[in-house]
Amino acid sequence: MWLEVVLIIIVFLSVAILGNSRLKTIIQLFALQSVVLSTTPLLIYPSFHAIIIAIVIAILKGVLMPVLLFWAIRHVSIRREVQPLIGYATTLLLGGVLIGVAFLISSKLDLPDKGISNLLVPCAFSVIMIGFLLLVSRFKAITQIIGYLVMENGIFLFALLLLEKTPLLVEMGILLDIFVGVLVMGIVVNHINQEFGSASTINLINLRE
Amino acid sequence: MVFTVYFCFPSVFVNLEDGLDKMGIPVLLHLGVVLVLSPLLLGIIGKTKACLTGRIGAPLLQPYYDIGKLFRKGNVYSTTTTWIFQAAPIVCLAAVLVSSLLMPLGGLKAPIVFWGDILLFAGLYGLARFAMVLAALDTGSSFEGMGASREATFSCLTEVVLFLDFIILSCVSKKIVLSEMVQGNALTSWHLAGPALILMGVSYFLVLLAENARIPVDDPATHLELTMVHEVMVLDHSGWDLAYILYGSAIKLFVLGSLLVNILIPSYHLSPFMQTMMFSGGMFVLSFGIGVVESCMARLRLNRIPQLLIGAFVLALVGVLVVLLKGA
Amino acid sequence: MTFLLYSLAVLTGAVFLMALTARFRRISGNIFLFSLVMASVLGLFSAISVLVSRAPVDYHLNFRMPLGEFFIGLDSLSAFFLLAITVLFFLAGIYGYAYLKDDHKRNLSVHFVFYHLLFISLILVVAAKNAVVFLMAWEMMTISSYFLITFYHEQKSVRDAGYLYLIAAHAGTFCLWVMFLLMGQHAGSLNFDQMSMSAFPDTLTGLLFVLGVIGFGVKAGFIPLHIWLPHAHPAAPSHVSAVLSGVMIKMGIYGLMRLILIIKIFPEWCAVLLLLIGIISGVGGVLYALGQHEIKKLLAYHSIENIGIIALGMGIGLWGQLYHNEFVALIGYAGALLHVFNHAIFKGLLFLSAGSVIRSTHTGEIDRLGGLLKYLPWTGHLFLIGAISICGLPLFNGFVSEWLVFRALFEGMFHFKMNAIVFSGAGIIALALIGGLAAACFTKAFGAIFLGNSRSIDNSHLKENPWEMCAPMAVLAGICVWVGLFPFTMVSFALGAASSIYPIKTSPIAAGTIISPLLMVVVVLLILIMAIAVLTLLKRISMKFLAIEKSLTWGCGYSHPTNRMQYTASSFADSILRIFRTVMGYSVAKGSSHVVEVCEEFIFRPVFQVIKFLSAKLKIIQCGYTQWYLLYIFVFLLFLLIWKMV
Amino acid sequence: MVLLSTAFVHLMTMAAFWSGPHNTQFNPFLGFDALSQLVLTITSVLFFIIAIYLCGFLKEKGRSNNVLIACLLCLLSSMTLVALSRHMGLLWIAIEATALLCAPLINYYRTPQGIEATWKYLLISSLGIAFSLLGTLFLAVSATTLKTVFLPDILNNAVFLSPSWLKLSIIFLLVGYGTKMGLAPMHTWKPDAYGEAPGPMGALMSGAISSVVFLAVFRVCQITFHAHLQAFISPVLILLGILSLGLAAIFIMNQKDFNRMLAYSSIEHMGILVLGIGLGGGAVWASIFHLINNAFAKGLIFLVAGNLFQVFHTKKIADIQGVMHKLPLTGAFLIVGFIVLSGFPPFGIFYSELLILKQALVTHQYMAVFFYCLFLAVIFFGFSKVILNMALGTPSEHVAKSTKKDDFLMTMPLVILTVILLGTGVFVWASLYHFIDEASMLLGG
Repeated sequence: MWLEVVLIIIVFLSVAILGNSRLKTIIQLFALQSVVLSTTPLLIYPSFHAIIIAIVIAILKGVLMPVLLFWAIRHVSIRREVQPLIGYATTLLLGGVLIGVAFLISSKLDLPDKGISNLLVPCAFSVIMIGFLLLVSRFKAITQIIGYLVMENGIFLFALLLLEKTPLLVEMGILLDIFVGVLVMGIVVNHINQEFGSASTINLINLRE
Repeated sequence: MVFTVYFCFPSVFVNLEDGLDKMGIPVLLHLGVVLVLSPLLLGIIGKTKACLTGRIGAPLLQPYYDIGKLFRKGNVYSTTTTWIFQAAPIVCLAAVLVSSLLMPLGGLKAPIVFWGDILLFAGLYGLARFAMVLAALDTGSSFEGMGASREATFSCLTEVVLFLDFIILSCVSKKIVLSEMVQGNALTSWHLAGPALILMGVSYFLVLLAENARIPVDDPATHLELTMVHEVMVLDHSGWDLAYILYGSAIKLFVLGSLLVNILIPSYHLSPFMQTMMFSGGMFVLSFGIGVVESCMARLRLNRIPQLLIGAFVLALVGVLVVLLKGA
Repeated sequence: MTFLLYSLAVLTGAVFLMALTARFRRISGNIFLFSLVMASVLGLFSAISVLVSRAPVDYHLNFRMPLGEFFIGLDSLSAFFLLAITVLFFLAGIYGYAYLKDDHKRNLSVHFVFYHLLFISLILVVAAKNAVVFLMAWEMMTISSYFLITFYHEQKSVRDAGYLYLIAAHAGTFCLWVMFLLMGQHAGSLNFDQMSMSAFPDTLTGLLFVLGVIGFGVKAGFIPLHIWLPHAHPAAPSHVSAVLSGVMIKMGIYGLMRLILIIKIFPEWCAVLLLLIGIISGVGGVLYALGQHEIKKLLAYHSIENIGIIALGMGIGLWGQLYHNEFVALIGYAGALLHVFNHAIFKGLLFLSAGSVIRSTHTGEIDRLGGLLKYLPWTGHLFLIGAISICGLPLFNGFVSEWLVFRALFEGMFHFKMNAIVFSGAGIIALALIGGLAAACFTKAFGAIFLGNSRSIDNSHLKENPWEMCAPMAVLAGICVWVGLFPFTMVSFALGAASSIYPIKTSPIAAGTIISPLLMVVVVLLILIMAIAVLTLLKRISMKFLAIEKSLTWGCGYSHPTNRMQYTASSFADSILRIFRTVMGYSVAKGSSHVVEVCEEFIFRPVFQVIKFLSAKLKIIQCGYTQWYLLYIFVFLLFLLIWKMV
Repeated sequence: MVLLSTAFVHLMTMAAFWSGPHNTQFNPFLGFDALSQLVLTITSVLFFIIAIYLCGFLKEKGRSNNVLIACLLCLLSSMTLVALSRHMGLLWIAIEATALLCAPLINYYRTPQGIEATWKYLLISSLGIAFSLLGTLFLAVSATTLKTVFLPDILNNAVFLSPSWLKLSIIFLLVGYGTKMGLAPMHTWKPDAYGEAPGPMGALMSGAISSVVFLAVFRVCQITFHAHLQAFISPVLILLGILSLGLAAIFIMNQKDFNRMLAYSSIEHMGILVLGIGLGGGAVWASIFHLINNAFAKGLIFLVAGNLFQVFHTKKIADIQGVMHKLPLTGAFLIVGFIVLSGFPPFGIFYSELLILKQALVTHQYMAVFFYCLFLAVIFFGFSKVILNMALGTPSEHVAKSTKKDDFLMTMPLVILTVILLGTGVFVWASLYHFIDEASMLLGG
């Protein structure tokens, strides 16, 4: 029951991120989402293992990432997503559609064990898709990174399915992935800023054909 | 040379040998007849034209006199020319002469008969033409080049028509042997494929005129080089060369004409003597006919001549189709 | 067979040696000549030994390859082609060595290496008994000949010609891949022998035949697949063009014959197709040739014409095979094969002599030349021999093979049903027309280049090329005369090869009925020669008593004739071109009768335009926006999910 | 020097592996079978050659290359890890590591275009990595009964995996690893990355890393094969292959930038690879054979590109002409690379293309046959036009003035590669032959 509430909250937060335009708010929302996310392991398998994971996630995604991102936007001094590729209303609409698709697909799949709420898979799917939508529909490098991170959250939701089955490896994978990915992207954002004067990837269209 | 043949194909060499000594006499005889008689046709043509235009005209043997006169004259060679200029008349005359060996003259059977000799027949004329055109180009005169170009152009067409006629004949008599085709079972073939043979005869007659540079294709008597086809090619030849050329064209007319006569007058079933009689009569009629045509027609404009030949082509084509319908 | 292996070994060794000694011209040149002589003699031995004793020989290399095995061998058919290859490569090689000797700024040994590679690959093509080996040799042939063609690659025109050749050849190869793989799949093995064992269903044979005609036809230069040919031949150095046009394009013919040998039964329309191709290529080739005024381009078009004649022979032969009429089949194939050999000889001769003209005068434009016979006597007379031969006039070899083809067509008219008669009749007419036009074309070429006076350039300083160049031409001319006057050896060889295509025992009677008329032809020709001799003699004697004067050509009353007033090749050809303009659909431009290629203009260029256009339009895919790129991935993912999961 | 020595040591260890049996298991996580050994060999040999080349390449620049060399070494280790890993998760981690380590290589010149290319590369490939991670997770989900994703275990009881999850995971893994491998339509990073990376790095990426990623795709197919799902996956693979071929055809036609054209050609060859394993049967053999030849050929031609850039200082095809005149050796190798890549004998690609076509005909995939031939022909049109125009002709004068000549260190690797290519050409020697047999057995080839 609690789990389902949490899942709904997560999805809602990602939709909120999708609808928002001020980078600061977006980052805050993301931090919130990560923190909420970090509670899920406890709700599924309350165990020592789960606690550790929860803490790690909370620190990494809820604290470090936002700090890094704040640092980045201060560095490149941008406040809001100026003109997205797709308008906000449209984006939200698309988000709704994608959530529908997610539920459709996941209805085809049967959960390995019935212990977990059957809301988990569809929610994970929808979070991933929304993250992807962010990735596609925004021009600012920062927003794209956040989109990517949202996707990671969704993937993490999936990983919960395997929490007590498969060894630590998978989570390691996720952490590593997020960590290095964001790090490198931050560096590149710097470069982009120096070379192009703004951290907007709209200028990055010299390479064609 | 003999040795080479031996080396190449000993078995063949044997029948080559006896072939040679068997055919020696007839060959000479045949050549003799052709050489003697051929200029006469020109004479007859000239006489006919004269009579039709109400003149007395030159004597019947005038061509002999002309050629003889030329044989007594010396040569003038352009400094531009090479040996090809001198060789061409010889090749031309020789080729035409040899081609006559494949052609039966009435009772006088062809001394050399073999399967597929029509191809050689055509080939020899091609050789003669090739030589003459080269000779014309050898002089470097623009007029002769013009003549050569025209000759080449028309000969392409005439050759095609000639082969179409051959196709008709060979379809009628299931052979590709000249003397069989023109004489063999001509009578039966008239029953079988009369219309086709008539069409063939007409088209062949046109070819005959074109090949021998008669009106309406070409006017041997014209004096304006620009309008000449055949004559302009030999402007620079003189003396023996010119004699050879004239003689060659006379023989050409004779041989090609005899083909037509052989077909149109089916006489294979008669005695050789009668055959010869009918043949010579036919030749006379033919030359008379040519004379008539020449005197009652004017020369066509050059750009009309292809149309004439293509007309002949169409006639022959229709002939072929008729034969095919009958044959199949 | 061992001889053949030795010659291959010699060539391969020479290739490596020359690659190593590339720096030292003299050494590599000597290696080239030596290995060339060795290899050709050995190859000649093996070819003749197989042709005389009609026993095929095989050779397996015990060596595993992913598909098929390394399996080569010689039967009469391959041996016949091998004969042409070795003879021409030998002579053209020597000529080429002398031709390039003075060219000091290029590295010749590279050229020689590719020449040998082409030699090797040609030998392998005809010797291959396995589809994979065949295809390998085929591709190597393409690439090595490309580098031979682009010898003068500084000029853009040469590069473009080479490029056109390369892509045409390679595109054709795909058809061959599919064809051979289908055959192998059906026969269960890629060895030609097993293939010929198995029987193919009717539908498949038709498909295979079409694929073969396209794939091999590109190489052979059937119209309308010929577009590369008239560009490539002029671009190459002359000895290379001689080899290309003499033997390389014949590999297409060889492939088709091999195909016919393997799949014996075809639907009837295949024969029709072949005859039609023959007619179109023959007439079209010679008509286009008439319109050309660059000598090597003219010769290139004549290659197309002769390929057409060969296709006619093959077509009627195939027809005979389908109607189980051994006799017609035999004559048709024999005619085609003999014409392959003859064309290799006289076209080689013509290209070599054209090369020596170009080497002396530095131009191939017919309308600028003239009167060269006095200055280049050897070249001129040898060219004349080649010209008479290619026109199929008696006394030379062209006549013999065309005689055979003609005869096959006539026989076909007697033995076959209605439609066959129609087509063979059409073939006869086409062949007659080809003969006339070819004669016109070569009188034009020879007359304009060697006779009369020079039109533009100054002849006075010209001198004959070195004997190393004249000797090979002389040998080729000798072969022309030999085959023309004593055709029996070559005809019997051709008959042997033909009977290996259509596996029947050539009965001596059949052979006799084919040979003996030729014998009579020879007799007539001997008489002709005698007559010529007699007439010449008479004239000579008379000349003793009669006066001979020299003077200028009579200008028909025109007072100041100049050399530039001579009748040019363009004007010579013009009157014919005007007649056929509508037929061929090519446009005769005003002034000079310059001919525009129909197929090139209206078939291939548009295709390329379409490809270019599409690729240009579709380049929008890579628009530069990362968002789009990500979207592609996502859409593809969704597509897969919906396709596979739902 | 460090680089060179390490590469050498690695090579030696490789040789040591060869002495041993063909499939060994060090511990649950590490081990190799025939294919991975093959891939490992390719990688290390290529890396060694490129190391030699780099010695010549880097001494031109005045800058310190410590970062670069460190990256290269890490890259080598991660590639080795991919080849050796017997655990899908570990495989994924290793591939991700390679993906990230490529970034500095692409951004070598630090030009704006370089950064742009790097950004795009990172974004797209991290998406691919995310998908492949998801795929791995799904695989684990489907394998809940096993509670592990060790490759051997999965292969042995692939039949008991829950099909729907397995299918889902296969799709995600294909898309994910396909992105890394550069199959259309996930290829979009490739031309930018290869176009901006310097020659040797391009050689490394398109030769070694692509092969390694192919190994990952091969593993996926292996699982499907053992789960008897070929019918499910082969259409997808064929579609991917044909799409890649077509895309390469579109973009190689009158392409203006040399390195980008090479990138598209690499897309083409990746397409041929997946087409081969999609068709199955004899084509698997062909794919593996193609893998070997393609790796070395790509190495060769990218190194040539590096040489050209050093002399001509441009990648624009229009400005490069007459290489044969200017740099005879490099020009010759340019031609060689062209001959190899466009599938002429006596080189191996001729064979693999022929074999794949054969298999396509055997399995009656006539549509595939048609497009395969068409696209190969069009690709050849574009490819030959570009390369031949570069190789032949006469160089422009400002280039002709520059005094750069063929450098020994930068041509010797080309020689080695050519020798290897001839060795693995049409005349495959028996041991390699059996080895490839064994490898293709893994997919029932």
